[in-house]
Amino acid sequence: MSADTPLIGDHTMPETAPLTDARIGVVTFPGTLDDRDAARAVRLGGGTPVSLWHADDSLHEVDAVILPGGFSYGDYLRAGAIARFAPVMNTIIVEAEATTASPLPVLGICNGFQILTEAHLLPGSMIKNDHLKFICRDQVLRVENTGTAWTSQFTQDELITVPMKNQDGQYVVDDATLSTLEDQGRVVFRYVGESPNGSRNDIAGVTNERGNVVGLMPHPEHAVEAGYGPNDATGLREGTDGLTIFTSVVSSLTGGNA
Amino acid sequence: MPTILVEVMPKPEILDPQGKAIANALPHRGFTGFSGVRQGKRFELSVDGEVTEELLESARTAAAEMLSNPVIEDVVSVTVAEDL
Amino acid sequence: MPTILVEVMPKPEILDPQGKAIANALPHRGFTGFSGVRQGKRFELSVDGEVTEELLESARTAAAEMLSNPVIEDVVSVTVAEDL
Amino acid sequence: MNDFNIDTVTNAADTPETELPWAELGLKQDEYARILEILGRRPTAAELAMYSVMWSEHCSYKSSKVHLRQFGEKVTEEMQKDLMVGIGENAGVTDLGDGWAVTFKIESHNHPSYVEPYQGAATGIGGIVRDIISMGARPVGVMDPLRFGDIDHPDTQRVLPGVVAGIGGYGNSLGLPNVGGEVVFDSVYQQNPLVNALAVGVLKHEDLRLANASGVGNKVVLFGARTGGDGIGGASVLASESFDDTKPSKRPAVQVGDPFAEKVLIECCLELFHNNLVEGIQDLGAAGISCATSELASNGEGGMHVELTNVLLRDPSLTPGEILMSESQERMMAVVTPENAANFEAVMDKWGVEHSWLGEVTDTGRLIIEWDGDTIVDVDPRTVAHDGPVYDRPYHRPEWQDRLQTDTFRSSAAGGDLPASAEDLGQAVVELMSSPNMADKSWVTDQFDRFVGGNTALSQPDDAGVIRVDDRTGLGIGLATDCNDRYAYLDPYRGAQLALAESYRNVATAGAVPLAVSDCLNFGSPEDPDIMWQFAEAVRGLADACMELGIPVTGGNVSLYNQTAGRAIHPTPVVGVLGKFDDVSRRTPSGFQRWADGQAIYLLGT
Ligand SMILES: Nc1ncnc2c1ncn2[C@@H]1O[C@H](COP(=O)(O)OP(=O)(O)O)[C@@H](O)[C@H]1O
Repeated sequence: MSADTPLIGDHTMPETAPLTDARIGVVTFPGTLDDRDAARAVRLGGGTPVSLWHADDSLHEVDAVILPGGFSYGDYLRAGAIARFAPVMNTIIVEAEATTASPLPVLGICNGFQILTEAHLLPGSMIKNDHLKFICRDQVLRVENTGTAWTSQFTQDELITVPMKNQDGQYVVDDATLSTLEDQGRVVFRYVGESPNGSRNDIAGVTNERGNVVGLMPHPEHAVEAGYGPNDATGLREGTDGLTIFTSVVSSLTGGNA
Repeated sequence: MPTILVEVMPKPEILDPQGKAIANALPHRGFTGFSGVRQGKRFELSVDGEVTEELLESARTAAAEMLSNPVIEDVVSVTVAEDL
Repeated sequence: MPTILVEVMPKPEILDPQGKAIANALPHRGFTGFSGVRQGKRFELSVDGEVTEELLESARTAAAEMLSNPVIEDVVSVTVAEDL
Repeated sequence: MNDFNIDTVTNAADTPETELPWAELGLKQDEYARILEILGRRPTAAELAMYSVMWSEHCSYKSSKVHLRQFGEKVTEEMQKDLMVGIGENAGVTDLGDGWAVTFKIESHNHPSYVEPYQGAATGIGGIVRDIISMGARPVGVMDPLRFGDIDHPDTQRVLPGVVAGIGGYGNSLGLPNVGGEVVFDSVYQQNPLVNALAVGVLKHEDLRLANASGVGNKVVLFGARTGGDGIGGASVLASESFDDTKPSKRPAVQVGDPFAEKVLIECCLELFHNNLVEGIQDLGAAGISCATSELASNGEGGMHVELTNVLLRDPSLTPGEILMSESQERMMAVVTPENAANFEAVMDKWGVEHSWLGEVTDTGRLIIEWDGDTIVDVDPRTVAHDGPVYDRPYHRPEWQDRLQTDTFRSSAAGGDLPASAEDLGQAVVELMSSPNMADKSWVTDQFDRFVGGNTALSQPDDAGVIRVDDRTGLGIGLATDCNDRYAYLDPYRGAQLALAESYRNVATAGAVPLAVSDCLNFGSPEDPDIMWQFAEAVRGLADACMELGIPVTGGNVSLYNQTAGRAIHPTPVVGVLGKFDDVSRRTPSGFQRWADGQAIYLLGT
């Protein structure tokens, strides 16, 4: 399988006709790294990636938004702290919190998750890994909530393997919120096996109350193409478990017809 | 040039992995007598003119909204230091 | 519990990318009036008993040798705060 | 504006008797005499600053040049058929086919990493990545061949964590997958760790950019980070341009990297290339503006006129000479046509990158630098950039070389007691496998992002890194770096060849066709004839082997003076080989795969 995401030049507008009417925005902040990867994953998942620029407050009528990984503004103050104030975030916050029947689905991956917590769209926060190091490894996760737009095609408690790579990945949250998250089934992904970073209750990803905003630390967009993903049971770098995130949202947006 | 100092610390109930690592390392280097360490941040905001009450208020707001994350951190102090 | 505060800042002549990023971001949020920002560290060393001169000296040494990187940072102050 | 006295060209002509601190700036007596001869007067303080940094070993390759020429001479036409840009530019460029090209290079940041491990290693990555950008390429990967003292030596324990964190901290923040490297421990590297960094980038043929200032009337622009006092600590004699007072100057001994600024610089440069907005471009590394202006000018129309007060400063107390020498990171210099200036500024604004217009390209054959209207530099840029001193330093085979070669393990006491039983052999294997040099390196490599970009087909623990270049076709590259310093110590000629052979094999066994070589030659002091012999032999060996294998050296780096208190490192010619895949999905991993149950095993070769 191949996807058309050139390394050079303008990847912002797809050259091909949209595959579906699922238009998914991928935001680029200064310092964002995984925007091309996320756009590729959207395309492989059957959607149409639309590049969104941090300084532009318009979402260009996308149906969902991904805040990809990276080190926005160097993560210098705190991971995601400065990006959270970008003009595009103001609009995303409004749309994600809209009281309409279907508020904007938003996925934050790694730095994107950190931005969502800084923006208070998701509870808790991320601090340095307990071992204080950057860690890059294949990570097994359990999908514990299949009710979100981003996880609808997983089966409950499915185990998936995706890469994880971060320095500030330790999820912290106060006791009361933690019980709420657990009670309401809002832990979407949980680390399986030895904790990679000391996160409370091994939480790898959570959702908001309405289930439209999801954040997770590991990188599903790096597990969408055989040959370039994590190792899994089928072979070296063959893992494509992350793809289901992207097919899920496309399917949700197109009424299950993708 | 006057400077406004903003000091931010991790909330007491939040884990502080950096502070913990330092606390563990201190005795190995012969520094005993400290029962715990916490690591926070210190910001120096330099001001070209005079530090008006308005500017100080603006620094307080910046400290609360941007320089700290209220979920995990407390702003310990916002003060003026004339002599830096 | 008495606490020894150690404050560390990047040396003035050294590039401070963190401070720079913050300084650039502040005006976008309407925080004007600050001509520069530098970001340093603040450590709280807690002491179980009394802060003896000896312990303070030990804190000073730890500040110089462990809590700061003398190549790029200065220890700005080592003080006792009784009331934290 | 400043409290130093400006030493103008007029002033220099009027005050020939003024003593200049040329020795403190590292110039030799005869080198200084040569500068006087070139200029026909004493240099100004600013000119002295430029010559001293540009004629340093690091920038001028004065001790190594006579040997490195072999890389350009021992070549066949066949070897050069894919070569688009050879040695001499910031990095060599090789055709990959399909309109794609690839550029790669290794550099050392050894000493800075010893002084301040984190920042030294970080800025090492930053520097090599800017070399790649300046060719018009998108950086797509890094590698890091590292060498440290004994694993349990305090020096190693101080240096290693910082170096590894620095490489990760900078490279990870740039979004460049780390696809390989080396971690070697040997006591010879105590106090002289080797931190080499390789970067690779890809470009479309039409995006190729060179470091030359062509087009009279085109504008010269400096962009990226502001200029600070970085890297001129040793040259603080320049703090007063008149050299007549002893004003203490606060100049940082080390540089701090800003990976965020560099990431933005990458994207911003790619947008400039894509929109065809720059005529020539040069990164600022060692020797900063001195290097960029003199190289751009001498590679182009031959002249440039610059107003130095236009440089945006981080530290307003810098003197003109210091500004010219500053090694502040994350800066680039470009040549832009007047018609493109507005569009250029729009790209800068979009990415939030600061820039300042410094001057323009002329055809005078002179590099003229002014300070607030007064001329402080008036030189032929070639004399600064290209006509530096060249030394054919004496060298001879060390008298101890024979003894070294006959001192074999078998002739030692331990050598008489070789493991004989199956049990002893088993024990020996375990011992070998658990030695730090053989053991699993994931404790290092797990601190590096190998996934970013989504194009990494192989990285650790494989023998070569493999990166896809084109999503549509699977066109890609394989890369490896290798060197066994102990072989090189025993026989530098063969050792360098073995380094190449190993790297070549690693790329070939991954399934790529080897195309090009980049090397990082780490040695002791060239002023020691024994060491100079090691260097000469290693270069000769590498050049001969490249001929034999039919692949050219497209660039590299020389790091000399890796010695402390008379104790030199082993000669360490690190060799990187780059190969091409028509389709990276055909890559072959190394080692027996747990998924390959039931496959047959063959042993090839002798
Ligand atoms: N400093 C490093 N940075 C990145 N990768 C490294 C580094 N050191 C070793 N590696 C990678 O780890 C793997 C194992 O290294 P090593 O044990 O040296 O292998 P070998 O002995 O087969 O060359 C290789 O894929 C190598 O590229």
